[in-house]
Amino acid sequence: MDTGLLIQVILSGLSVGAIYALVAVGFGVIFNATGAINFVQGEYVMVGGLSAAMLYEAWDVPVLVAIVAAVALTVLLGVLTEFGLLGFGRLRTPASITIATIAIAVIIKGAAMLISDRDTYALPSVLGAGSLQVWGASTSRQTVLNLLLAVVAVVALALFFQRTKLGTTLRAAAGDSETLQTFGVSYRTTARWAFVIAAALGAVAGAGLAPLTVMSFDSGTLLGLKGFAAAMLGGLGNPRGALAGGLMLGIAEAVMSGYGAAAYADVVAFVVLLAILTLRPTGMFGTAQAVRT
Amino acid sequence: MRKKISTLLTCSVLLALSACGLGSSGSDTDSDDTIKIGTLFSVSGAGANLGDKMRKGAELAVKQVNADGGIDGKKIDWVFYDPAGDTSTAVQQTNRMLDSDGVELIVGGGGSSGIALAMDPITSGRGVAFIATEGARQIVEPAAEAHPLTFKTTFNDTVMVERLIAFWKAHDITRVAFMPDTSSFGQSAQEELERLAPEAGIKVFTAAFDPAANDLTPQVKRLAGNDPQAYLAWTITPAGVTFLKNLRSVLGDSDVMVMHGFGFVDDRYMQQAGAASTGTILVSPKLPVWDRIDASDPQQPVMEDFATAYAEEYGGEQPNVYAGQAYDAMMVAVAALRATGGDTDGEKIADAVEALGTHVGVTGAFKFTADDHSGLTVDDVAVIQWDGSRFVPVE
Amino acid sequence: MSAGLQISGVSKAYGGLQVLRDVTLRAPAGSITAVIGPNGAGKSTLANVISGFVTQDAGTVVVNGATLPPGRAMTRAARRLGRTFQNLEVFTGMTVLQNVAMGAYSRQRGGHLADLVRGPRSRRDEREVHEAARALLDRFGLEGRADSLVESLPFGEAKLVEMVRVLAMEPEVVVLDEPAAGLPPASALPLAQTIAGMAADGIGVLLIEHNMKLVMSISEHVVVLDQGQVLTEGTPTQVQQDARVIEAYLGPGPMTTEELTR
Amino acid sequence: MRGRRGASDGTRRRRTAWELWVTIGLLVVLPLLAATDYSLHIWTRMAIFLILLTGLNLIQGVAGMTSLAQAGFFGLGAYAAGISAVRYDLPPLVALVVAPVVVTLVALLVGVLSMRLKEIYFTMATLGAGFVLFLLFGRMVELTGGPNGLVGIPPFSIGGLEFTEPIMRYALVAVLAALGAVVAHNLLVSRTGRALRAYGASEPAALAVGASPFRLRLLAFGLSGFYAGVAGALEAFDSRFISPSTFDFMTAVLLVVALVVSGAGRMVGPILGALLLTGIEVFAADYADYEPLIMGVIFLVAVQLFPRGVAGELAVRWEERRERAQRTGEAAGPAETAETARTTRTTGTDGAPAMIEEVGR
Repeated sequence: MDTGLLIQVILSGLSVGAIYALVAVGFGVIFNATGAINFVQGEYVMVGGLSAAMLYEAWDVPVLVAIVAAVALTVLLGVLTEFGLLGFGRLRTPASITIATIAIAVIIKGAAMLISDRDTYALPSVLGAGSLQVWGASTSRQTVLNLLLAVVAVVALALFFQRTKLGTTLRAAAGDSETLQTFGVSYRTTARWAFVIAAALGAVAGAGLAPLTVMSFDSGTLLGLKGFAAAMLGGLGNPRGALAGGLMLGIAEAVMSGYGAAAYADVVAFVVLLAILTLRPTGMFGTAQAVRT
Repeated sequence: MRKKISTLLTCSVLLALSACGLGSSGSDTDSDDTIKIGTLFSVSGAGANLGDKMRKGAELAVKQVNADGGIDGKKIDWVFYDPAGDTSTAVQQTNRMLDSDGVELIVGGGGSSGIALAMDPITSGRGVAFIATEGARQIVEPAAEAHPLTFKTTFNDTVMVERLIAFWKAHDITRVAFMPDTSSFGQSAQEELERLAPEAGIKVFTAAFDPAANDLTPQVKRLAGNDPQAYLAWTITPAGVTFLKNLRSVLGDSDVMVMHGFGFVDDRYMQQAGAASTGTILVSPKLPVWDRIDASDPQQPVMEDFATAYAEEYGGEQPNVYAGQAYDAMMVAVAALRATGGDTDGEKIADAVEALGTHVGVTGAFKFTADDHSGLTVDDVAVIQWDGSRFVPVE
Repeated sequence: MSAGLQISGVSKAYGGLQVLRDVTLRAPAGSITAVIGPNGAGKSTLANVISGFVTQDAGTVVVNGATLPPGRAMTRAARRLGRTFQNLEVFTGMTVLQNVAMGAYSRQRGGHLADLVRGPRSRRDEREVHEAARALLDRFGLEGRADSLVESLPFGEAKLVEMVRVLAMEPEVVVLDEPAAGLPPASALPLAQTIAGMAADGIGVLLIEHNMKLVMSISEHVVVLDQGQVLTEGTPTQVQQDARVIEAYLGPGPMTTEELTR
Repeated sequence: MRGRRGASDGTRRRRTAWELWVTIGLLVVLPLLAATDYSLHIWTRMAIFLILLTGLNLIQGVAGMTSLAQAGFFGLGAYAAGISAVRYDLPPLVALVVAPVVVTLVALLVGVLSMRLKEIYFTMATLGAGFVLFLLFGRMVELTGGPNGLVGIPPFSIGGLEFTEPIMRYALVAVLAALGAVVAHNLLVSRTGRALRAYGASEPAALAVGASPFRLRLLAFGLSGFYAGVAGALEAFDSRFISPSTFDFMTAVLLVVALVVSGAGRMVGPILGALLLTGIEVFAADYADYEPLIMGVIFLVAVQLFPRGVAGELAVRWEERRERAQRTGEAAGPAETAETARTTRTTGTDGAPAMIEEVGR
């Protein structure tokens, strides 16, 4: 067996998986707060990566500044998303919110297409372009940073959910406005915070993804869906599960690319989604009740 | 209140629908002073970038022709729709152009082979000429028997692959790693390459990839196990940038040949891959290196005029191959229309196209015949290289 | 084996919490048996075990001699066991008539695919069910409401619809989970009449109820649950005088009329 | 006595029947309004959407479970019919039968695997199934023609009669769409439809009366697949070319959103949804660059304005007015009624059979 290929497959899986994990965590945060699936999550990644790259490439903004600005912009978009969904007080069920998120995702994507004039934009890594050699395989330095970001995000969120008042409320809420009222917190407030966190996570994922490839208005949608599959794999709403799910999905795809029928690599995510829902719908680390009684 | 809104909405939808059907029963088909040409390119959706370039190419041609006084005094009335990469939308829009908008001739097949293939039966069924700008050879083959009214101004993958094989032979390359994307663009090339390469004694190792993939190192590493002398990617998507970066990362400094198909001939892509793109070899029309080829080439002035006019029209932007193909398609249509004296009858146009002799366009010298509705040959393909700042011809 | 409901040795624990402990009781056909007890005594869990919404850890539920499969709620209708719910459970978005017709669901034998073509059999079946439902509505004075959406009804009437739906099942045993909950005092009398009417029709009624006045006025037999166990049982008079019952409900001290009637 | 009963018994059913007649009426009248080749093409497309949405309405509107697999099933039907005709030379009529059978079987399989999931999880399982199908259309090149699409599908024909004229193509689709609407209507007014609705309203009560949610929902999902299969086969024979792009995630989403906006659970929802989809398609074509933006804004506004759908909102107003008229002078005031509504578990409170509102509960 070719160990070089094996290591390469694992590295590739971790590289892509770190991004999936960040997206998956974002899905979980919104799910916990509203009970809905936020289809805008993938577009946050796109906006984060694309706007950072556009700032850098078209306006010569320094990389780090561009990333910070991109995160800020995406967070603003997160707040706007929350307003677009709940600001009119008419959408009350997770299903209707979920459907409205799709409409917002389409709007954001359509606007990004016009603003970027359909062009692709690249962002260099803050760590430079070099690659790391590991036992006959190689990966970019950005991969290490992305893994680090994913782990830090998950740990920080786990602490946030357990240690802070807002975090406990967010976790306990799980979309139940009655519970929230007993906490003396409004549904809107928790939802807004959830969208701020989710958008920030998405933007970070985008800024981490951009140096690995190039960004366009179309970079987010499929990534969002795969990130969702990762979230389901780990257990929707569980940050540690999202990390594990993301990395495992990344590795599963890489294994398919490296050893199986490479053309079918992108089917893996959705087969995994179907399989996990069938076999263990709460995900591997999930606690939510997914099956009817 | 809300009831009123909903009633209003329902009524307006109904009205709008019946109006679009009623108001345009082929009414403005035959206006004497214009010729209606219809075009579909996907300027939104996954291939939007490409579609936009094609639209610009076609638009430039229309503007130039109309500025020059049109075709025998008739201006081109250009109808454009965006099928967003979806064939069934494209079918609906094609019907709309032909039945409702009074379009007499169609140029441009949506920017993807699937769409052009879907449009062809409709245009053929109405006896309308169709000049496609998409790659798959099934769009026009077999020409005489099945597609008498349909042409395309793109290279057949066969032509490209033949040129590649000749190039590899000249450089003693017998083992090639091939990475097509899973789109129709990649798949068509894969079929051709896997058909023609073995006959030429070249061994091809294939690993496909999803156009939305963000990391191709497993495929590269896997193919590296076969010790190929050249790596060839076939895609039009940004994943090609990832391919270049990953290849450089996995292979280090080894001096294998890194190649891309004509879909990736784009300055921006090359620049965005950074150092990883330097030295990349591509098969392409001559357009990207128009200023580096022999001035005696009849194509040279045509390309120069086009590149200059395009940059002027679109704020300094350099035209890519796709813009060139769309421009050529429109110009072939115009040349044929001039030959028929503005008659848009499908068969007359088809005859005129076949009788054009050599039409020197920006992406090649087209020689359409009754049996060849692609018109381009291996002679029109150039092998070019990205030298780190621009494309240059490879000797 | 006698007709009616027989529960033997039913136990249920959630985690470490023993909610029901070896509960045995009978609700014979044609009479009203009440289950009372303070909050948390396990009354609702008992109703859920009987109707199959909760799977017991041990013990059996027997209707007319047939043991019911534990934890399978949808098998109960075929055994002619019906129930109502503490929180009103009606089919919103459907008319009162349709709500009641749903009660006859398990008595309709036509195949689902036959419904797609609405053959003569399917139509006849539907007509019979609707006629029966209509007759029931007439009987309970709801005929004017037949085509109203159920959620547009006043609460008391909606509760009655739920009860009529259960009757449309042609049940032999009925479990009523807090039927008086949320009703204004004025509705207590018609409710009592309705429940008494069920028993008079030969149905075995198990009445789980907080309202002491209601329980004491119509029950023939009262079972007192406390902390998951049967504390005592007997006629309403016996139970009312039992010191343990008074203690379980109120702690030491005399029971006031006010407490009893709530 | 008898007469009064008959009259009021019919009210509800007649109201649903009225919605059915609107659907069939529009199918007949629309081509008369505008019978150019192009408008017939548009109406044909509308009728195909109608079949898709009628099927989707059974699982999403009536059973209250949002399915994102409808586009994938649509594609499976189209490919099953196309492949039968192109690769196996089966007569189109046979292909038209094969397609829905294949799709129904696949839908039943997916349903068996996912039917016990809670709504939102079920929706995501259907998303997975739809996406896997979509990707397979593009990857199984030998069979499907891959991303380039499947060429050479013959026109529909019975015996020697070829359906090539636009009016005949429309007639074929319209007749099947009308038939589909009738079957859906039958289901809705029968005990099966009643039980499916009941599940959306109160799961415990439905269980208590003995309705099997698993079997009923599986039936609804299988039927939605059957409708998608018919629609797919018709699409294949109408376009005579199919490629994966038609059956992508966006199509799945559009179908769901169109149904929600127009009125999930109502008989008249699918036809409104189909008109909306074709209307937007025709309207947006004139604004190439802004099409996605326009689409998104329209849907967001529509979802916010009509969370119960246009038909749902209309029905609510209608019921309220009727109730008010009926209730005048009666003892029970509206306040108490509202109280009832709050106590019941619906979130849609004021009277719509707003299945979609209940989905997440």
